[in-house]
Amino acid sequence: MDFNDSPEEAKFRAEARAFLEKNCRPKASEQERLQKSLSDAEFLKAAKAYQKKKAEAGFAGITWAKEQGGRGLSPIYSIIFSQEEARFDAPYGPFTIGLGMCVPTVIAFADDETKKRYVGPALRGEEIWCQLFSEPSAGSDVASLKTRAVKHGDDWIVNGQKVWTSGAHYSDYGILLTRTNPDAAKHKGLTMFYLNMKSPGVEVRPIHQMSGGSNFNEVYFTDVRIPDAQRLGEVGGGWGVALVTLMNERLAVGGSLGPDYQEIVALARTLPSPTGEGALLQDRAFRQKLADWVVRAEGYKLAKFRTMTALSRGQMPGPESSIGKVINANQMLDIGNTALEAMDHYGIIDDEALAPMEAAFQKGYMWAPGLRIAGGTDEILKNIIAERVLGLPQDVRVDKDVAFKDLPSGR
Amino acid sequence: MDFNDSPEEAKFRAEARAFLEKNCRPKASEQERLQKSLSDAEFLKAAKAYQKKKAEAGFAGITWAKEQGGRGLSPIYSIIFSQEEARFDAPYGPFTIGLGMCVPTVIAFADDETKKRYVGPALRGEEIWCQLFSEPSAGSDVASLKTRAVKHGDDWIVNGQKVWTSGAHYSDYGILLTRTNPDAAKHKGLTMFYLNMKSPGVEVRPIHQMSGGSNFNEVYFTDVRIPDAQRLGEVGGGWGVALVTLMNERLAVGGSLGPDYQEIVALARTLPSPTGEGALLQDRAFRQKLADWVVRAEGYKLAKFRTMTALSRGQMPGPESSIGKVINANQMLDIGNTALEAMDHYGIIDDEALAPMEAAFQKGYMWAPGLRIAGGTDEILKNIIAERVLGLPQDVRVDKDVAFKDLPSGR
Amino acid sequence: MNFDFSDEQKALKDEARKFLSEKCGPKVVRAVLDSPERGYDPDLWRAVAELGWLGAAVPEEFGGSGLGRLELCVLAEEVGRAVAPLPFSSSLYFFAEALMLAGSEAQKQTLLPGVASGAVIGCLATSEGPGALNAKKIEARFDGAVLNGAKIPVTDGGIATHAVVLAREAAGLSLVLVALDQPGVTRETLKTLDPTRGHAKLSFANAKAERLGAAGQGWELTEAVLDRAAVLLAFEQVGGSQACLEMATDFAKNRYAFSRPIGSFQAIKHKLADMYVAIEVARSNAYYGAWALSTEAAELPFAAAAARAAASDAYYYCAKENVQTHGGMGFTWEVDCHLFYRRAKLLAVQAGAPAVWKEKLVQRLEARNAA
Amino acid sequence: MNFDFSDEQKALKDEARKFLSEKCGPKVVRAVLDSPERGYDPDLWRAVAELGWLGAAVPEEFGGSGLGRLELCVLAEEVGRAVAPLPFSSSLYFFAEALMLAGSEAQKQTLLPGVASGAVIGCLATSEGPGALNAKKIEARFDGAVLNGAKIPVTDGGIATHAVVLAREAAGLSLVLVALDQPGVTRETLKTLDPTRGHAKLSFANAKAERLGAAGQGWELTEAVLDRAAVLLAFEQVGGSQACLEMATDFAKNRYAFSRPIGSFQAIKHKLADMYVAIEVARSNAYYGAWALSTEAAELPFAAAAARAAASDAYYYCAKENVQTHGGMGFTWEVDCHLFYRRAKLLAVQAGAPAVWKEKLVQRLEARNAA
Repeated sequence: MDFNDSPEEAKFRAEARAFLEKNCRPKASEQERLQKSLSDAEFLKAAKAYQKKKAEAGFAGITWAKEQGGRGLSPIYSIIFSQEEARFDAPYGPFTIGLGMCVPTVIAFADDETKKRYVGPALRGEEIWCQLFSEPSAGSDVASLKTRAVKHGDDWIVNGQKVWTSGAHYSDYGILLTRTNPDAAKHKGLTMFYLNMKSPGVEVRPIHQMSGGSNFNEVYFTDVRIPDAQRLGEVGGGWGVALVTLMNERLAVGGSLGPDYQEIVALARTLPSPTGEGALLQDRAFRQKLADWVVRAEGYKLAKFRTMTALSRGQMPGPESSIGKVINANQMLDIGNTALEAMDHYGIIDDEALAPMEAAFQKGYMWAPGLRIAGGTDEILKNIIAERVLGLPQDVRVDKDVAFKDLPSGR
Repeated sequence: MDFNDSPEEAKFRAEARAFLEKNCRPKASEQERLQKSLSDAEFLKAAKAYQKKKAEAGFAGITWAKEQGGRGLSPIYSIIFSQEEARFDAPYGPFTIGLGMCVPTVIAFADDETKKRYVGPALRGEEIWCQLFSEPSAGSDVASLKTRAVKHGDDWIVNGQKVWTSGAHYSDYGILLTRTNPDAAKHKGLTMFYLNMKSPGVEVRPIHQMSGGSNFNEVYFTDVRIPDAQRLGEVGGGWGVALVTLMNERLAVGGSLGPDYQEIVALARTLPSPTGEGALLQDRAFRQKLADWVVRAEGYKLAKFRTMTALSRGQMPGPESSIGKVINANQMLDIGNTALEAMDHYGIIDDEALAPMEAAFQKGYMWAPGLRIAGGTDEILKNIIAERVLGLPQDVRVDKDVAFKDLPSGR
Repeated sequence: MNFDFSDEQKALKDEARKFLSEKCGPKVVRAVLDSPERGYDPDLWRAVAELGWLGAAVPEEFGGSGLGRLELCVLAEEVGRAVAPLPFSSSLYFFAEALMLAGSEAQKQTLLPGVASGAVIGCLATSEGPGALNAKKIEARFDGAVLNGAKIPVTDGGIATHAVVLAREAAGLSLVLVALDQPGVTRETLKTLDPTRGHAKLSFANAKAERLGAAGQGWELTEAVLDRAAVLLAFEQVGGSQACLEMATDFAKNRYAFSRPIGSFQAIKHKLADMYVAIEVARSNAYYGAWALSTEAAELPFAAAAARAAASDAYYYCAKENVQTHGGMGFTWEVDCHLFYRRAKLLAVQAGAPAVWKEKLVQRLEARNAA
Repeated sequence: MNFDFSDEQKALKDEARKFLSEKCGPKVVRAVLDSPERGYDPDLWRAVAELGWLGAAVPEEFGGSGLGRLELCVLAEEVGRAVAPLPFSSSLYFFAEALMLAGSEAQKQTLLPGVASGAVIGCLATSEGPGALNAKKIEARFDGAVLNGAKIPVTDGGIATHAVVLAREAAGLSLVLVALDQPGVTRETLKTLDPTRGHAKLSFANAKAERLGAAGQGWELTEAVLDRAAVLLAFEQVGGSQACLEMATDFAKNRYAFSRPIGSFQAIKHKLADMYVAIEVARSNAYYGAWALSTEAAELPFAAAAARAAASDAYYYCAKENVQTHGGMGFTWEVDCHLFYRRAKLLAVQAGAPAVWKEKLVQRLEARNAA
């Protein structure tokens, strides 16, 4: 056992690091604030320029086939690049969904001409893609979506609403899952398209989150025309297409996105204990909780190393990294909540200038509930572990072999 | 607000206490060990004598109608008697199920002649009753029971097996739920009987629990003849009869039956803390857990006071005491486990002479898992709270309107 | 056994709920949420004053209705359920209780009638920085006439007319009474997790002040006030928890996934059942606190700590799982889940965080066992 | 990245599983459970000795196969999965590790070949009463030649041929080596929660003994031995946890309630998913411990504490919820759930309870952060 790269991996990592040092600023909270201070337009411009360099240097589409402009390498190499990229202040955000989920779906289902037209520009960051699946009444149960597409000559007319679309406001194209046959069973009446987000009738509105910010959008479709040529997969075959897209999502999520145990250790050195005797870090009750956080955070990090090992050995990775999101979202909430309560009355202050560590824990407290929901709720993820990993039987399904229009849909 | 009895209640409590002081030994662990040391036969003899005195003094069937030999008082009075009885070393155990569940069912469904024959002797402790519902493949889902009763002339011939029957080995009579029509839907093919436990073909075997002891029995039925006159309710109406019996069960369970927070406080004074600094009781991590135990134990005790208040006011009590079993079983397990771990390696010793507090925590550790299951698992009790208290919809039922014999039954 | 509120008290509770559901719906709460500088809703404040709520626990001789603490408890539960944008707790549980506990006849005569009428809005100012309140670390100074120092955060400090301040003087810690509309006092509004309740930093530069209670008794008095407030806060927390459970239950019955109400899935059922259990534990402990508070029983310190610990944990659990039950919608600004999620945290940390009260509970258990 | 066992090590694991499923089924375990005085299964012990398991981590020069610690880890996982009634941990993780860590050339030459052949069964004797091990409280005394005092409990103390004992002498605490078949040693069998592993109280009256390692180094050596044992015990605990999950999953697929497999109910699904998460966290931390142990890495103390804390919690959770998943049947003597439930507690408390290891983990985190 060791944590070393193979010679090839080490060589690749060195190349990646060289590229990043040349093209990115080092990560630093000061830099990040500067970054934040960029206008959306400026940030997007910088991001596109960065993505272009990545493509030129062969660090975009690392696992994609060469004929798609990729590098045809095993997934371990894109993980290595991401590890290195994470150590820099690299603006890769706007492309993760498009290149991670949407374009691979286009590659899998579109004809060569379409691929020639779209894959290159996406890879070079010239065009950004978003994913249009979820709806207000179709969250955990995406297949119950209602956005209607009706055939009209060689076009389809789309009406409906999507939600939780990241980057819709700056995306050029999107892949869109629609219902084309309400008389068919739920999963059988769906069809997938791609469309130009600037098409007439497409309206993007930001979602105001409970945490204050707006990282997602609602997208409204009013008589939007989509040529049948922009269909991905068969009419009524949309669910199969969507599964290909969603398969990639599960890999994407799971990283810890807020303060973790090292941050609260730093805080606990500066806060008094609840008894007033010594620092919080010396409080035995805190220390026992801390130990549990350490064990889970390290456990998840190490589980990812096990996954990487399988990939590095050219083997099929186990399901161990599926534990990530269930652990991280709840741990971030627990740590944020514990930190707030340790600050006592002062913990209610949500001001970067006044609250310890730039109010990172207050932000975590307000953001973590979203993490428990985004990309599959805790409950859905546990169902997935139980059914796909442990092989337990599905829950009773009442929506099989019933025409969608006849299914109860509630509120 | 106060915790006082009404004048009538106070008078009754005084009478009860006077009776108990005259007829029972005070509770004391020494006495209890003495009690334990009685042979089953001696204990049963003492218990029957005690029950006879209770009946003569009017403290048996306190809530039962006068014509049944009861006293026709509100439930608050039987709670008051139980409170007082709990302060003594009173051998009421063998009668709780019979008088609490079985005989009330007989009273509700049998003809006057039958009642005249059985109610009095049961009330006076001359005859003991047990309840025969659960089966190896019918636990949480009692209605899926398989014990078969086939009509034969004026008799029914019963074959099958029951489990988890308390007191079957010393019971004189039992109420027995059987399947009389496998072609009917699950809940519609059941019929209830009462029978003499000494009938030919009835065999009682003790169940060996994982905790070592045997508090329950298996009961086997081989061609047992039961006259149709001993049927309770209609043929096929057994489920309705059983619900009347089970309604009473929910009230019975819920009391804490093992070491609670005061016991572990006593232990924690004598044990060192995990750091070796001072006593466990001074360990902040322990103290925070202790606070949670105190809050839950007091909360449940006080919830029962709220229930008593409603009864005392002649009102319908709320569902608040339904929280009892979910809280108590898990708390007993958590306290037992915490105590064992605090003893460190020594905690594995399960010897009354060597382990602290006569190994009460070791016993709790082995017994609590049973409490989480007996009288409704945690999962079933939470379903009941969700459906009956909060009014959430039932889970999907696949066993409605299907002939029982056609239902899948698995292992 | 008479361990419940009386029919009259329950009737008062029903009236309060009816009134608040009409006059203090989400629109009213969000009006303050969206313009935090307001700090509270003055019209609603006047209205509850007219209903006599503010004087419920104030003796008639001081302009109150003299109803009593149990009545204040049932009102507190409804105020909590409505997430009311009012300085109700600051003015009544903290300020008025401190006055009634330690105030001189003159101080009570001067201020309690105003509290009851709503003209006086009081608050308690103890915290000076991050971490549990610590007698050793209080730096605000009182010289017998004027107060110097700063308190942060002070809930409702931006709108209060008066504050009871924990400060140090020669004799040790004392409580002092300060009128806030004077040159020696500056207020900075604070950005907090619960903008539906105003918060400020109060700075005192030779601010005129007078002692409340005996010199050097400030810490003991603060503890006694916090015990009383803890019981009343617990009722607000139980009310908020109950509202979360009802909101989640209603949603679970009507929201469908996989063509079934999500409330028919055990994961949601058991989540809501766990909320119910937590609430009943908290409610029962709160009732015990109410009994102890209303009878001035020796059990008050123990009962208050138990009520507070149970209610803080219950509200946090119910608020976060209410968001979770609502899924993506629950994470949006438009859905009301976050109003409770924000208030739950304010109520958990003001007057001492759960860990502090759990430690107090164990100390008081030890004292009780020793007695 | 090469953070997993090699194909050879995985093959050894498969062989071990196959062997134990044949030779160490429930019947074998229950044979010891039902007659605890036996303490272990001698035939099985001889068999695993012949397979070379006992010498896996013993250098060839001392009669071992010299395979290494990683091989011992995979064997430990299978021994744990099988709830094997063997003094495997006592003789290898504690006794042999102590010898290899602190033993003189002569001591190793004398005893390690016997350990590898199974002729020597060693154990570690530290505890003298209830509560976490405490250097200040050790009363067993060693005068350079003979040992006096008592140790309780000693896992496998009834069947061991030798013990490493923590005792006090002039220079402070030392580890001493004692042959147990001598007049100065008396053994009393103890009734414990896990009768599938023998336990005894060992009393020493002028028992002949010799020092293991330097005088006064006993506490430091014990800590070092416990760190090594912690990693190996973690693998036993992971194996036991995994067996509980598989047992519960199999039951949940085949047991019906309400005419559905109980595994189709979310309450059971999520319970089993939680077991899976706990196990993967424990397994990943155990692997890290294995790496640190096999490479003598400086991270060993941190990794051992993390592995131990994760594995103890995971096994307890999996063992108790396996009983719960089985319902009433799970509470019967005949069903095997309680074999794991009992073993889980033994493995959690021997060599230090979870709270002790969590405190160690935080101390070692602080040390790592300071470095």
